[in-house]
Amino acid sequence: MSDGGSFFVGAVLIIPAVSAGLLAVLPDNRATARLNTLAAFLTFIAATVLFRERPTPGHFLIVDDLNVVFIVLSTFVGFTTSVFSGSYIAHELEIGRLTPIYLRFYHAMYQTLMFAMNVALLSNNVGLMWVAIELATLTTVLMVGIYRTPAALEAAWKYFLLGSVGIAFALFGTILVYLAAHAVVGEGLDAMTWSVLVKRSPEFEPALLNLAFLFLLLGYGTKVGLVPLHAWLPDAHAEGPTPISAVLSGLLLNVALFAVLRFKSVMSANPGAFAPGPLMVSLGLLSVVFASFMLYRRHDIKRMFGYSSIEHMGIITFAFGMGGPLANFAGLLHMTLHSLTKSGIFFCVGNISQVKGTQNMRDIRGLTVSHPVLGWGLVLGVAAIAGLPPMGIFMTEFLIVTTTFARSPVLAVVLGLSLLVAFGALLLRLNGLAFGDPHGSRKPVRASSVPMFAHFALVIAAGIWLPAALVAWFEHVATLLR
Amino acid sequence: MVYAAALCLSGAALGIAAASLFIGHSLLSALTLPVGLPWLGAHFRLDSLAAFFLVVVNLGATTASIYGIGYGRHEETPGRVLPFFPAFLAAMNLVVLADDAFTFLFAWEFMSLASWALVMAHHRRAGNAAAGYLYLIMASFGTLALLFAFGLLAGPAGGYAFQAIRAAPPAAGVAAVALILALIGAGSKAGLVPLHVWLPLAHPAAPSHVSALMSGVMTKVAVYGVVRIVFDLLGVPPWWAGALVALLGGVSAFMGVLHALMEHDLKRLLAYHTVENIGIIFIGLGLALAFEANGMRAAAALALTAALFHVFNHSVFKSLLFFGSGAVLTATGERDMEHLGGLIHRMRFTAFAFLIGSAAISALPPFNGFVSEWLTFQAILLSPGLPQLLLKFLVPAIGALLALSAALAAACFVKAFGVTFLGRPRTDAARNAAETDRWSLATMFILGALCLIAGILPGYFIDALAPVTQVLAGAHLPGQGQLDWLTIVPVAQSRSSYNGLLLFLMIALAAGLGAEAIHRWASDALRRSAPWDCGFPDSSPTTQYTAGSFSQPIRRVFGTVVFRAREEVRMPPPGDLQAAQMRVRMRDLLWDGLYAPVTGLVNFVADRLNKVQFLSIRAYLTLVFGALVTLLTVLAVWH
Amino acid sequence: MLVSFMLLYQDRMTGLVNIFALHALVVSLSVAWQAHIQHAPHLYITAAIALIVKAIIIPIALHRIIVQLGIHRTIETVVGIGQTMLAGIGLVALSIMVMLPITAKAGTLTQQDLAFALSVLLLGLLMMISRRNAVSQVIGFMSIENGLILAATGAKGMPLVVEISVAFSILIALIVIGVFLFRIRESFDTVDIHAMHEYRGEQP
Amino acid sequence: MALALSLLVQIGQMGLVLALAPLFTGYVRKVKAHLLRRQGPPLVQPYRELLRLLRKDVVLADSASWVFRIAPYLIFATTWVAASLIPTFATGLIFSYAADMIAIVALLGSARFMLALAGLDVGTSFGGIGSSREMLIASLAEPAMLMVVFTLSLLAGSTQLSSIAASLQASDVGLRFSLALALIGLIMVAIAENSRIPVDNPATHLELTMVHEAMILEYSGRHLALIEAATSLKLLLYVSVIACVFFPWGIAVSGQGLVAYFAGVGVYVLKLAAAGFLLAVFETATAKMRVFRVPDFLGAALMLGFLAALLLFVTMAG
Repeated sequence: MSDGGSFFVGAVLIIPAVSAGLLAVLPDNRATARLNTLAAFLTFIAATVLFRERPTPGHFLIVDDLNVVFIVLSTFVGFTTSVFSGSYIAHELEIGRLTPIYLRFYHAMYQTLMFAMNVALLSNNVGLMWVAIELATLTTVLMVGIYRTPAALEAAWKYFLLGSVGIAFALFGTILVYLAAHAVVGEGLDAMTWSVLVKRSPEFEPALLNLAFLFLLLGYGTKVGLVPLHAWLPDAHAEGPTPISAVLSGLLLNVALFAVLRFKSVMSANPGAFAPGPLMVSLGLLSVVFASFMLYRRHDIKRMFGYSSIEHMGIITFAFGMGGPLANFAGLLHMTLHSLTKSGIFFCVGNISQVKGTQNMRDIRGLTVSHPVLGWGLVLGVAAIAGLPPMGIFMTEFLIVTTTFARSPVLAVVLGLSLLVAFGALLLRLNGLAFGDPHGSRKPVRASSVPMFAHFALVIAAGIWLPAALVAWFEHVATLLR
Repeated sequence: MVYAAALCLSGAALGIAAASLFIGHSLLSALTLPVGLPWLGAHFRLDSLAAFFLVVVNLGATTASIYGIGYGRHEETPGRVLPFFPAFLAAMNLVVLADDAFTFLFAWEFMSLASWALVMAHHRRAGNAAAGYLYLIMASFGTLALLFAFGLLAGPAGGYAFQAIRAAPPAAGVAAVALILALIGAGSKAGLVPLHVWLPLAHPAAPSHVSALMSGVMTKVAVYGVVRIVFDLLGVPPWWAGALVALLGGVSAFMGVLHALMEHDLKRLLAYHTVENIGIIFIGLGLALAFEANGMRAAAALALTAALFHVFNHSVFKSLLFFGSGAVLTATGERDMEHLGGLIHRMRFTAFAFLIGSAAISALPPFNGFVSEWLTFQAILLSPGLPQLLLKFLVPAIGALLALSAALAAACFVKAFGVTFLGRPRTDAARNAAETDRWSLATMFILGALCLIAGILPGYFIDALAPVTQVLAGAHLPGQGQLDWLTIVPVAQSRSSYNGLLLFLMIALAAGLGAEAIHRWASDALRRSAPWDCGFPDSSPTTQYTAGSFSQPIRRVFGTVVFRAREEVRMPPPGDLQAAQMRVRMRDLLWDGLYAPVTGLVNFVADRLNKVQFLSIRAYLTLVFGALVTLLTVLAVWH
Repeated sequence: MLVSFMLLYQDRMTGLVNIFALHALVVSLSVAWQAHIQHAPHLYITAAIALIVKAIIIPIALHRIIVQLGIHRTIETVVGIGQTMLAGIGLVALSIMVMLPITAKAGTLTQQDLAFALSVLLLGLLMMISRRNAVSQVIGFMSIENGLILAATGAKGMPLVVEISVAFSILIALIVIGVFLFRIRESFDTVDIHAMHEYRGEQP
Repeated sequence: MALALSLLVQIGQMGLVLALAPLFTGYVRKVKAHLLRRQGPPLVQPYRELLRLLRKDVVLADSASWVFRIAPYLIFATTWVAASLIPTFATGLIFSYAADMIAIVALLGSARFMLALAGLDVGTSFGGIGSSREMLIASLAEPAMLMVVFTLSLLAGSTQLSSIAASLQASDVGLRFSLALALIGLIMVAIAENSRIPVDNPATHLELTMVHEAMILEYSGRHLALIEAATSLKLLLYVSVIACVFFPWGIAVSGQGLVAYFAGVGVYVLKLAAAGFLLAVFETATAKMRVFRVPDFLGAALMLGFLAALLLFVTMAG
């Protein structure tokens, strides 16, 4: 069974790599879009198999309870996003925002991104994970800058500088971890292997671990978009192609947070080191408060949802920082649901901005009248992201707030109130966008809204009924994260 | 047709609930579905309390569905109403049935969401979007408060099932905090002052049958939330809780009716009366809390009965009144009373039903509104037994507030009915109104009949409430149903008693006698002519008293203080023929004092923080750098 | 480390690049020294990479870019040299302070190396934020990478993964930066980052 | 047999109040006239007026609706019922438990509700003035009345008029400060409710000052007769409430036999005479006040009642 598993692991990694290469050379853009979708779909299939087939962890790759969920999730979102991006990019070609050559580049980069993220998730080696995340960063940088408008370039440049500084921090942290480990484990690959690190971490030098975690949190936290390291995120979301915004919010942030989690488990296994919880809690809370107020003055619809991503990443970090089985469970679930919801919202927003020909919310009005599907889709999405039932985020926020209030009321009150503030901003915008007299172009939607509603359907289902297997999984992981 | 389906379902639910209420032991003792929170599941339970509120909910739901069959035809955008109407009904039922914190809040917030969608149904009308916004924000605020409350009750381990919470009653301090949070949370939904501001905006914005549901039923669901948490989950309350609740109730009653008097939008007037009646209900609840805290079980049972009976009554006549206003709205397209008048000639049946509703809500015998207020008064008269001095001072004041608001309510409905239906039509819209459809009329008459029945046979209803109070207060009123002439005797025959049936019969008899005598011996000739009006020539309808002028004396008496009402009259110089002008300015001090600062603060902070969006890359790098350095220093110091 | 102070001190573009070359040279030498005392042959490769890429190729490339862009004028620093120096000294002190408690298990050599590496990293960052010019920011970034290499080689027997990744990152970085400078130049005829701010997404 | 007898007594009570009411009104007028050195109309004048009105036919305004036409009957009926539930000459009548004092107040409230609606019905400005002012007065008078009720029922431990009268008759209560406050408050309320001077003038049609008359301006014939009857009933009602509560002497207790009943009637009539005299004196002594001073007048009444109730609340032990 192990070899079967490793075969599928190979598939998960190789399919994107190969298809990236292919897409780089293939000229015809219709075909490439289809190929892109196909590759993503195959990857998804292969990933789902990993639920059953587990390869024995090697020095470089591992499949364990924690990451398999992320793998499946990211491949799924990758697949739906590719479906969406097919129609989206076609439209971009028509209106001439993109040229075929850039399109080819785009598809290649897309698959490279998939590849990088899968590697990062599957890697059993801190160094390898670092490399993968850097690769993912660079590809997204290039994609954000793809429109070559000054604003896009500026966003990409900002993203690149901040990102690479973060990456540098992360590397430094990684080295420190190695230093802490090799004194105990001895030199060589073992000192960089997850499974080993988690096992042996109690014997590590606490001081080194502290320093390392600090750098890692800042480094990968830049990717997660935690305030005050967030600056790149809103612009990158606003200026890049919408599918990329979806992937960014839905996946890349998760991957970075996943890295932080890995190190957190190493950290908290060590009695001497300081508890990582408070640090994460404070950063997360800061992000939530900041983002929720930043939502008010936004005019660019994509940038607004970028900030909402910051907010939710803050919530998740907060939850994991609080720790405890319930909070961890809520954090994991929230992570999953947020990436589904947010990418769904970005699908919707992408269609809207294409139909209306603008991203400025002042020029978008009365969508439920002019474009019922998009309008109600947006209403649904905002309701979901704001944590209203029956959508699943209600469950997670319920768990987080209640458990936190029982333990430290002040934090819970701050969190809850800023959630309310954020909701106020989103609803204010939604009122303008979805209701009132329609305004702007009424040309029909051509892009398919299937991916969007697929995501929302999943989110609603999760809110009402969670499959027992998944629950058991999450609970196991939650206890494992302690 | 959606409404028909909703009708059948809610009717069935009504039957079940009523059955389980009257049988006494519940039909659905406990049910757990594998949905909702994974390791918890969704618990449902139908005890007598839930059964009673289920009756209220589904009575409203049934009538609203019947009404909707007719009213729905006039709906311009049915696509925005039909999908959410059943969802709204279902959510309200779920709230009442839920037996664990998660399911409760899930249904609670879903109820808000569905009703918000219904409020936004006519999103193009000016102000509705703002109303919906305020509504959903306030609703979420309430839900947040309830989240905190349940977080306290459930504890970090997450014992969300009500069973678990009952099993481990919280410590006194925790209970106090949870109680206040629950009051904030459910009170904001019920429209308790000062959390009521959304209500008079949101309720009228919805289609009328939904307004009826929101005002008549959803607020009751909120009351249910309070009762469930405070009476059931928290154990024995502290006595000051009673004082607090009763005081809030009294203030709400008074403020609500004053606002209503100043209002001339028919539906908004009704919405403000919802605030008033919720206040009355909370007075009853507060008294019950105070009695229970002092171990006066019988008195607690009386107060609780009064409150719950008023819950039922208000849901009945408030739905009736909203249906009536909906009929007026469809007939004339007008909600502003100043543009109506004389409708009684064109819509006699609607007018009749509305008159019954007005009499009932003004607490006039022999209708049902009077009975529950009478019971509340009886409860107040029992309260000298309370030991706490604060209560001794507070309760009579609350009694005065209650009496005042009852009288003002009568004045308000003389205005509402008189200006809308009586007199002469003020606009063509009113002149050309036509009677509404049969379905609506049928609904209104059913409810009107209920008002009368509950008014003249209150004993049976009180007996039906006995199991509820037994569960909550540990006592119940003596059985009323078998007393001769169906008198109701809350405490003792010598102390106080009321017999609606007898009064009704005597009034009917007396009126009949008078009529008969006159018919027999006096002339019954009748001439029609122009009104005399002290010999003034027949003047145009615009010279009639309007809603504004009707309430002017009362505005001068109360409004100058409460609303800072200022009148300015501009008289043209003598001989000048232009019309004199009079303008009234009123300010809602509550809004200025409580809500404006909050919005101002949020905007202020948002503006300040917004500058961060426009920094240079170097500045962002500096942020990162600063974060790193600070953390490093922290680490260095930490060693 | 002194060299990185020189970097901070330097205010001429061309000079800056040259000093950076020197910086890279020093780093590669130290790496080689590490290789010698650790008897780790693969570190020589690292040293070689560092030497070739950083001390030779990149400076030349940067010179070309500078010439292309025609910026020989002095770099307007945001804060004066003096304060920058002071801040730098403070940073070094901080990094040593942070590293102090880690004498326990890891060898002293490693500790010093780490302290140096950390301070170089911080100084690089300081330089990035104290200069307003894209090229000098790139150089600051490079010096950060140098610090990383220092750290990496300071760590005994760290597998090749890291060097590969470092080199790889720097290559990519250079490419991307080149691309960007190129594009930036075709968008605005300066690499001064201030010029970008008119193009921000949404002005209030 | 006993049931029949008590029924008979009850009916007798109803008849009595109906018969006495106009007489009382006439009596008050007579006394006032005498005080003004006038001859004054004979005592039976009110009966004559009623009969005359009954014989005249009704002139109905075009814009009047059915509300306008049924209102008089309802007003008359409710007032009559309310009046007949008060122990005038005997306590513990068979139907007295049907409504306690709160209910009686509410009954009068219903009558007023209908009257105010009738005032608005025709759609003239005077009717509007009348109902608007009437509701203002009521909105203050009713709470004041209820406060008085509170006081009494706290003293007597009951809201049942019979029990109150009985327990005050037993006079273990003694003379209480709050009782005096309640009496004053009740009198003020009674004056306002019956639209007597100084609140209103029953004999004027000067439009700016009238309240009650403005509402019934459009009424004529039998309708007017009914309303007039109701008005006098109401006056009688208040007077007898005051009489039976504050001066409960000589009220027969049910089942004491006919002699006691007749004695009770006699005492009752005497009380009425005294009260009417006092009322007349008061009315001739004071002048009508402006409408917008009325709230202060009634506010004072409300305060008195509230004070009385509060005192009891605080002093009474659990």
